[in-house]
Amino acid sequence: MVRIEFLGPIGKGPMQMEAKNLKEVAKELQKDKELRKWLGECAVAVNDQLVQSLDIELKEGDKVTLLPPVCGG
Amino acid sequence: MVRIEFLGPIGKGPMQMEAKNLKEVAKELQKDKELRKWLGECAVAVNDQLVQSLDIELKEGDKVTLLPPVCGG
Amino acid sequence: MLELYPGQLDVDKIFSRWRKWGEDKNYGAFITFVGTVRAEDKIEALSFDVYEPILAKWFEEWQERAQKRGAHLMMAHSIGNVPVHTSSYMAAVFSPKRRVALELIDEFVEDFKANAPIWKYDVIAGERRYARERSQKLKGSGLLLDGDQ
Amino acid sequence: MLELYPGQLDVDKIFSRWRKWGEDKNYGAFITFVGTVRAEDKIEALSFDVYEPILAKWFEEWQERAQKRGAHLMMAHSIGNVPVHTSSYMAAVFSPKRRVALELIDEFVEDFKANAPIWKYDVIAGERRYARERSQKLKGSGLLLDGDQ
Repeated sequence: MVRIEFLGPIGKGPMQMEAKNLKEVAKELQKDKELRKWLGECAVAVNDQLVQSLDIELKEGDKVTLLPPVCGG
Repeated sequence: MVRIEFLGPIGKGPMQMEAKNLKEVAKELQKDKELRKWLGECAVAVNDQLVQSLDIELKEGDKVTLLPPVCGG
Repeated sequence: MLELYPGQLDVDKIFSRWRKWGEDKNYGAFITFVGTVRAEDKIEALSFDVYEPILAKWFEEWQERAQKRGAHLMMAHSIGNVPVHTSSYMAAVFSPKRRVALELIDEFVEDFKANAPIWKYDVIAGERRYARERSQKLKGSGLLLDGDQ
Repeated sequence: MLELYPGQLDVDKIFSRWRKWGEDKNYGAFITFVGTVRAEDKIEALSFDVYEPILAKWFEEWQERAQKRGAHLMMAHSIGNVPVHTSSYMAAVFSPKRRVALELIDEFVEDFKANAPIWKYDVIAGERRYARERSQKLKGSGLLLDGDQ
């Protein structure tokens, strides 16, 4: 199981899912219509490291985080 | 009479002299050997306005100021 | 050092503490940036969500970059509501000489705006609205929809 | 506003007063630069002469430039001796947005270094020595020796 967290304005509690890599996470999240509109503008972190590719293996207990557009200050 | 002021490290009290323009002031100050070494690196203000030319008429009571190299802060 | 506070920053207190920290370290230049909530479009406050784990990593990378140039960074940010005319963000650079300090404060504040994992909301009539149009996508955004081409 | 003080600056107090001045004016960015005397080459203090009439004009011209960009400047400087690890110079910019503030603080501090009519001395063993090698000639220097070609 991996844990998916949705930050800031997405306003959605964390999910658990079975996924061997980020591609599987993407496929699963795309099924959720509400979420789909966020996917196009969210960056992704695996275990708090931002990633630039879906080609990333996941293991039990990994955390995948979705980060919508930011504006600090 | 015009008044000549020497700022900062020149360490010289003000002078009064008769001068119709800055050229005459320059000629007079160049006679002072101690001062001569400062003249090459000093900027000049007439009535607290920095000037870029000796071609400036002076009138009674005008103030000519010599400003050596600066370093604030 | 990275500091997070609930609500508005006590700017004078943070400034004074940072300044004292640097006092005996022989830095010649100390620059601070203070960001204050402007009154516009009927907002009564801004509100912030902060994701600390990634913010802390981002800050540590900047701290290492600063140290290579002989400098040191400080930052403070608010979490939650920050009323109009009070401050939500402070950044500071200490460095031996002024050029490094002047360049770093600019680079650091700009990169903060583009990359710090913080979300901003306008608070209007007590309601929190995501400031989407002022927000910037992080690098790699869209990955989960488009894949990586 | 231009402020001159005998001896070292009370940095926290000046910062706090400036910040309060800007508090209700809807500036979004407030940047301060603090210059502190570094311990080097056995100096115990720096010492400063200031020629206020020309400094005030120089500052007023900068204030007008800042106002055209919607910004406001503050500056404080010491006269006389300022011990090592205490501060002799503060500058500040207020502006609605950060870009103008970040650019102005850089331009203002650099121009200050090149053009403010202030003379610096190292104080070593109680003696004041003109910091000639760190000083810069003002525009038009040498006029009285060379004339204007």
